[in-house]
Amino acid sequence: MWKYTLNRLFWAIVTVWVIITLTFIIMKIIPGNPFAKEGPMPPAVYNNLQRHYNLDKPEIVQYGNYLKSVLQLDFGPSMKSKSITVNDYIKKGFPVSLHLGLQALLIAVTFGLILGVIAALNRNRWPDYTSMVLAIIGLSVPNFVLATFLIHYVAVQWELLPVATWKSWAHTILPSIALAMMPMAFIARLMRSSMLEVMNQDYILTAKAKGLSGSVIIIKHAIRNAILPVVTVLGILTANLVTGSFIVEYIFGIPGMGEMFVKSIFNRDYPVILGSTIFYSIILIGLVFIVDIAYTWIDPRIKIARESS
Amino acid sequence: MSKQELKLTEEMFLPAEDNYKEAEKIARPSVSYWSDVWQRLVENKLAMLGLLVIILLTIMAIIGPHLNGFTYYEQDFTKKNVRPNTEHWFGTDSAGRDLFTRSWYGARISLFIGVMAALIDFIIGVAYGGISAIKGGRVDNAMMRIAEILYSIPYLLVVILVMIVMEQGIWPIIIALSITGWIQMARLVRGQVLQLKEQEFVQASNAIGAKMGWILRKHMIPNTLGPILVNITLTVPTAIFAEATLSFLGLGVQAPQASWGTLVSDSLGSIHVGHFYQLFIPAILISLTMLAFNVFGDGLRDALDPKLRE
Amino acid sequence: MAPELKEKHSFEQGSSSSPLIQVKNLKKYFTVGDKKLKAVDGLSLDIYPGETVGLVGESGCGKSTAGRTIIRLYEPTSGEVLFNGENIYSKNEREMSKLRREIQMIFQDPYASLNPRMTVEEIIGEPFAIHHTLGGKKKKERIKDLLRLVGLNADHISRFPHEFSGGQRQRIGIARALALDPKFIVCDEPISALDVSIQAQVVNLLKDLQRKMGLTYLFIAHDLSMVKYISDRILVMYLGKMFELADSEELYDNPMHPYTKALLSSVPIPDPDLRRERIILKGDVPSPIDPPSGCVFRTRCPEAMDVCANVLPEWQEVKPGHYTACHLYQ
Amino acid sequence: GETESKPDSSDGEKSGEEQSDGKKVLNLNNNEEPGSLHPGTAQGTHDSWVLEHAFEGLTKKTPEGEIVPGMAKDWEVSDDGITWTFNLREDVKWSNDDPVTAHDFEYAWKYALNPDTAAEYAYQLYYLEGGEEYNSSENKDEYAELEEKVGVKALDDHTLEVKLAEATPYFLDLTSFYTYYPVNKKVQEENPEWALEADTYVSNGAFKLTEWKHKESMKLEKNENYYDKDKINLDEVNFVMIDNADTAWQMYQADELDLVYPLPPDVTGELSSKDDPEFELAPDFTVYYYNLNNDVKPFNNVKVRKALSMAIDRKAIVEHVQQGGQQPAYGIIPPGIPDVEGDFQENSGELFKEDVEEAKKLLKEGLAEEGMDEMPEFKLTYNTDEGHKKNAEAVQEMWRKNLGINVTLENVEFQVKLDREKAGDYEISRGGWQGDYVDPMTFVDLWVTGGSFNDANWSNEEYDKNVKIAKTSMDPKERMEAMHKAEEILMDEMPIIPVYFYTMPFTVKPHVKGVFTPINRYPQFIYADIEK
Amino acid sequence: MKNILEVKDLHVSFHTYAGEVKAVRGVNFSVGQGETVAIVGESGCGKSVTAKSIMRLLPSPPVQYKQGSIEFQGKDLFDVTEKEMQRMRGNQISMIFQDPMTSLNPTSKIGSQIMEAILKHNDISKKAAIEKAIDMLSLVGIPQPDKRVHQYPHEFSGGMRQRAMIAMALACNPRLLIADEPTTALDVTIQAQILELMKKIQKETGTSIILITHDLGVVAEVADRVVVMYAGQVVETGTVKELFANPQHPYTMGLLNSIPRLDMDKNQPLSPIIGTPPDLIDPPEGCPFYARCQYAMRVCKNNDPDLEEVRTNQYAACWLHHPMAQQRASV
Ligand SMILES: Nc1ncnc2c1ncn2[C@@H]1O[C@H](COP(=O)(O)OP(=O)(O)OP(=O)(O)O)[C@@H](O)[C@H]1O
Ligand SMILES: Nc1ncnc2c1ncn2[C@@H]1O[C@H](COP(=O)(O)OP(=O)(O)OP(=O)(O)O)[C@@H](O)[C@H]1O
Ligand SMILES: [Mg+2]
Ligand SMILES: [Mg+2]
Repeated sequence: MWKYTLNRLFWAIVTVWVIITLTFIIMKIIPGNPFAKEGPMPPAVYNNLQRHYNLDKPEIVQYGNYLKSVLQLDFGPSMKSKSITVNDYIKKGFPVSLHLGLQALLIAVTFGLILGVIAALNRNRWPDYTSMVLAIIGLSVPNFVLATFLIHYVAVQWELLPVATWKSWAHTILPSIALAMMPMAFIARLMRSSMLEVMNQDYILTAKAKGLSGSVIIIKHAIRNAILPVVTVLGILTANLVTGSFIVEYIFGIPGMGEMFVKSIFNRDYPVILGSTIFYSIILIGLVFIVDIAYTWIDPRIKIARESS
Repeated sequence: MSKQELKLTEEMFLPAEDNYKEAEKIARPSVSYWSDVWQRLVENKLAMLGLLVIILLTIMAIIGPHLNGFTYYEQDFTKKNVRPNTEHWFGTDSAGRDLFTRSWYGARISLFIGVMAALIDFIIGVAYGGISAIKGGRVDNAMMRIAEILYSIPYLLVVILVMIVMEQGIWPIIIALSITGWIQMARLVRGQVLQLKEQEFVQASNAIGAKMGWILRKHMIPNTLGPILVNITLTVPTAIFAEATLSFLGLGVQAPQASWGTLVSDSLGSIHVGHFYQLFIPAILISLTMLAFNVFGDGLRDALDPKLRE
Repeated sequence: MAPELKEKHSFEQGSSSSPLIQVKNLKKYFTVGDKKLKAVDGLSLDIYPGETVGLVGESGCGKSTAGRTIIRLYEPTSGEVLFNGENIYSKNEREMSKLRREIQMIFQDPYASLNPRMTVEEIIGEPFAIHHTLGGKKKKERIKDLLRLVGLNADHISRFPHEFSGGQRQRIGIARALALDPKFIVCDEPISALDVSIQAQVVNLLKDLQRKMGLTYLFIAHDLSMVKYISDRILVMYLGKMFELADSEELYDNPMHPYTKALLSSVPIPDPDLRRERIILKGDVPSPIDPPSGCVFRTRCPEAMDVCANVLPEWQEVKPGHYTACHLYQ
Repeated sequence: GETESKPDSSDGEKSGEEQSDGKKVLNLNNNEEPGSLHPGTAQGTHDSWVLEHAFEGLTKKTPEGEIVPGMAKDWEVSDDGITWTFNLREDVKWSNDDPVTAHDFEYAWKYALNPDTAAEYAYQLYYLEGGEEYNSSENKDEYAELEEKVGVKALDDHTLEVKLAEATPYFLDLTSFYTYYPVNKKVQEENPEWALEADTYVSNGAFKLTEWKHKESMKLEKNENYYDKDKINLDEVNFVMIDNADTAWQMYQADELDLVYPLPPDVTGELSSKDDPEFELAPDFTVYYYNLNNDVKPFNNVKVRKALSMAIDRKAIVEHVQQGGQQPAYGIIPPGIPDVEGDFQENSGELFKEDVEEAKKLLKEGLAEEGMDEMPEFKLTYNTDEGHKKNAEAVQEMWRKNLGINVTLENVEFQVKLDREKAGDYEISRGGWQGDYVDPMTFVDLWVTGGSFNDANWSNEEYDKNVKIAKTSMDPKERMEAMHKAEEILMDEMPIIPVYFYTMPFTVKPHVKGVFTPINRYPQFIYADIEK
Repeated sequence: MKNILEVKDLHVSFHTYAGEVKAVRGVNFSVGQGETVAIVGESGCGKSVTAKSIMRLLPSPPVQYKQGSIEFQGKDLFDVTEKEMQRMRGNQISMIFQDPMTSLNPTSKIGSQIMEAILKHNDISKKAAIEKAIDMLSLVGIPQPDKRVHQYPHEFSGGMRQRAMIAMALACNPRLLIADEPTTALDVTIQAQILELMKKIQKETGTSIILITHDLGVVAEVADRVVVMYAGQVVETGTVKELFANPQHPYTMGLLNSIPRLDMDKNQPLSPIIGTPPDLIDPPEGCPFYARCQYAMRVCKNNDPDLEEVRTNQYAACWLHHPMAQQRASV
């Protein structure tokens, strides 16, 4: 186990390093810089800015400096906003995105599983069609459209919930729903097919032969096994959800990581781009690792050692 | 009981002569795998409906822009924001352009983007996943790591890079969509090939002395085609969808061309001023396409599933 | 009994005929995690032209691995296999491809061993296509001949494998193996997936073909009565190791190794009047990843002694033509 | 500071209402997190909207646009227009009770000019003597020396002497601009990061910053230390930071905001056509134009340039595309700048005419002069934005219909557009400029030879000469004449195609009174009130 | 001997897209108290479907019970509600399946899988149930049962899993145990262990057993009576001794002849049954074995023979036993 963890850790570091390097290179290739704006900029001002943020140094030196500061867990200042550093950004944005993401995840998993199970148990009958059509609709409405509808109807027309911002729990409901829709549909479909597969397994027959009732079989035997494929996708899904969705955060005016990440790209705010990329990949790698561990816990057959070979 | 009533004659108890003729009889009509799949697919009403919608959408994409005499770019400020009527079947947009023509012109672009992205995913994914699985060992490990890393690089950054490096048009969007899209296909193909590699019929081919290329062509590809097809049917709408998201970020197709994505994201605001149809029509077209491809893909998956064949 | 057969056999084993296949200390290890799995650990065997050697043992003891390594579907960890005196492992790709016509394999699972997307014609025709030996009409005729040879209706040439029953499929597999007129065929449990009534069809066919075409078989099975019926000599394996080798009659009449004895007594005999004294082995086959020290069988052996835990028993000829590896005979 | 990110349990306050404790609260949207709330490093509207209410400079502007004393109670200027002496009020205090002194001004301006500060708006202080030299220095050793030479000096606590590099007729206007705001020297020296969080924030204006949840919201409260506090009616101003105009509009509709700017384009059209009572159109100080790359054939040809300009139906764009009461531009200087007499733009009148037939003729001639028989296909580059896109589409159609020209549109990211323009890698690109100060110079200045924003790469000696005259002369008449002349030359040569002058369409709830809109600022709420 | 189970004229069909698969077509047999009845027959002849019908484990749709009855202790199981059936499953009637590798839930501990049945059918505490589970494991000969209850199936070997399955099936002392090919997936040495165990358990508990297999050796080893099935029908039944000594149906004879005997001459070919069983979507009108039967007569082609007593306690469905055929044979 220790050896396995260390091995994973090693590869994680290598992966993150490669990601930093590639991101750095791409960032430098694409045109633009954080100080470009429409309007006159005297050369002196431009030079001062370049010097201030060490952008006048050769790129390799910048890269080296950056790696050094990353090792000290300091992602540097934001070049666009002087009031905040990248670490602040993450410290500020991540909890918000995390909250939103987890809430969405909760909705997605709960309803996704329920829909999937209902569909599988009523295969090719109307509850199946209904839940699957529901799920596909969830998949097929672009979430900026969904978010727009939610705001227009639920918040403005019916006045049930606030429109936007991140002030109270009531403010979190609509964005959570908008964010949850897609993963919910995805989980529902995954769950349906894996439920169908599990229900055909011999051990379900064994459980029936023991005289267990249908509901006990479904809960104790079927769902637990059927959930495995869902767990495997949960790593990436969670990573994507908790690191923030640009569209939902942008539309609902939520101060999360997703919006900051996308904006930093458009603004060429180099330290923010790099910082959030690193943060994202660490979260992703970490969660995938956690999911792998969880997997062995839910499915005792999987031996971690096997994966490492 | 009926047997008692049976008239039994002595002659009936003579040995039968030709009884062995039927010993090896195969009762069922010969069906190839694909016609078998097709049969089961036809049985699936929902999937067939999906297929029908796909065909209709495709036909409309081809003829739709020519049906009512408008062009997708001509503006007429005297007729802006006109609700659907007999002249403008889907109404007009804020520049007085005919939305019916624009919608089906958009269908052309969106479907083209979807299909091309799926195709690229397919080609790269199959090659990458196939090589990774066949080579195995270190090569496999390294290739999978690379895919993983690609997955973590900020997508938008890469998209911007592609759009800058390439001549403008639809292609940079298609390429941008394919940058990470193929990874899933590669994973799928890899998994399938890894499984097939151990199959006895592949070993049998080996035992006959077949070369790598032969095994790939004759055994691997035909046997992974099913899941690949399913994946393709799901990639098409995903790409259309992803293009819509890029449009929302302003990275979609060039105006005045329209894709469904740009039609939707341009008309998001129309909901505030009562021009609902401007948003609803393209949104419904996107959803319908997603729905159609998804139910068709699901149906195909079911039809291909060997467990469901008795 | 069949004395003349025995004589013929010993004659064949005599110096006048040289072995078709010589397996010399063959080893095949797999890497599982960071451990070695010794699937085949020191197999040595001569197979003479025209004979059938049976290979029996419990599931996972390395029978298939042995069979596949002998025909170089797997690269060996060490050891040699000589075919007509030539080491097949030293052959390059081209030479190997040529050699493939001479050695063939029939697989265990009649379902998994036929590509479901190919017609019977394509399946049986595959060897011709690969080696470019026949084409066009000739090829089709030959395929039909082969179908008839294995007792299938030649009209079924354009059907798909899933339309056939298990026995029929197995015969398709046999037809494929026969297509290139091989000399040596490894039969990897060709009948264990079949019904009893069908098994006999296939076994008869195999015997028939052997007689007609002078084939040599390595016949892998775990059904001991069938192995005895079809084989001239039988090799018993356990956890990758050879335990006993003898003429089939001899092995049944005078099993030496306690494992062979137990194995024989475990076979249920379809005769309710026959009540035998059974040797029921304790426990299960140990994991091949870490097998017991010394003799790998000692953990289940009813006659285990102290030495068994420490010393690997040697392979030796206890009687003429009867070999075993057991401390009881050392 | 407040970095708490969990939403608190209290519900979002409904806007505009006088709350139970009788507080008057205004809810606004700042669109984005301010980049900096330090007067020295601030730049752009997201920063300035807050600053303008939290700080006050030497002068300030009345709702009518007049420049009146602010921190300075009066001032004198030498005859040559070079030396200005400001006398500060004696009763003014910072929000932390420190007195506001002339030293604070001197310190603030020099701080912004310090190359190490890397202030983007440092050039706003280049009017000071030695300002540009100091800011341009790359040698730390000479900083002290150069700083000493900068033309600003606190003669005592209440007297500030300013020396300009050359006479600047609109200098007084600049003293109300935020780069010229003071900074509390003591606070800054004790804590250079004072401007990063609300609880260390010190200002001298009508309001003080009391809460700043980064990227989320800000709160301004009435500053009890403000000398003119009796005129201030609001108790509290809340800012959210909603970037999406659609969302902001929805919040306005749900009464979560009291004033929204900018509005979604669709909404602007709808409200203005309905004459909605909450809809207001404030003047803006911005011109929308297209750059023609004068280095690329056939845009090097005047006739071609003019033809393109004349074939655009500006009225249609304003009325049907933008729908926000913009004014078609037949010159480059927007209305709202006083001329010697009357309004500068009105006095200029229309400097060219739209005429399709004439355009066709000119195009033909121009192409012939360049040895071409038809207009090659070219690209119009604009940055991602719905409004720009709609304009581009309309212009593309007009050129196609009127001149039979094939234009392709190229939508690129903002950064990419800027990069291309700087590199001269474009044919036609969209541009826009909002004046920094209320004088034609802020526009005319742009197209001098080698100007840093002269992306058209156009050069005209006559033009340069006139600009030079206008810059240095202290005679208003001479100045204005020169600038009229310059504008005429510019429109005669047409290196850029003006399209329209912006307006600032916004909505404000009826219960909000007293918001006013200076020509180049966001709606000002300093004297606003809530009446129910 | 009292019959605990009587299956009368059972018909079961599957509805598939290809048509109706008539898997079981009029099966009759009975099981006495404490008796072991073996059902043998080729793959696909309807053994498992019959067994699962008794347990009512077949999903409907696609399954349709056409006609017939299954009387268990005098009660027709087709009249019983699903709830009652649940009470009987695992309690009165138990079943073990062919593949011990897939028949246990991989994510649940062995102990809890055994306890489930106990807790469901007995009103006892969890602790008592664990005790009972441990007892059952030691009864089926699993060493260190108190440790093993806390392990997962993948930590068991194949033989041990099948033992655990047996323990599970026997946990509530069922009156009838249906074992569907319990040893087919196992090695011979392990098979011997399991068969020995089943014999021992029957001796100790007196349960009736239906043993489904296609291995005649296993039948001879453990069964009292044999039911031979072919193409969804019973073609012959009788006691093991009689049936093996005097098979009365050509199919039974064929089965017995196709196995090599240890004393057989190697040069003498085996006598297989030629051909393959008929497709049950379109079963032949007459005797289903007609096409493969070496004694086939003209009558067989179109007329399906009834199962009739041909010797004492031995029944066969074959026209050869018709007086007219006997007559001809004697001629
Ligand atoms: N490709 C492989 N990788 C790792 N281990 C393998 C591989 N193939 C076989 N083994 C292992 O080698 C051992 C011998 O396997 P093999 O298939 O030769 O046994 P067998 O005697 O043919 O068994 P069976 O009767 O079940 O076919 C087993 O423990 C098996 O798990
Ligand atoms: N779920 C199903 N759907 C359709 N047909 C089925 C299904 N299950 C069984 N059958 C058919 O019913 C017939 C009898 O099947 P059954 O499983 O009883 O055979 P069996 O005698 O147990 O064979 P085996 O020895 O292979 O287990 C077969 O022809 C089979 O194809
Ligand atoms: Mg094997
Ligand atoms: Mg069965």
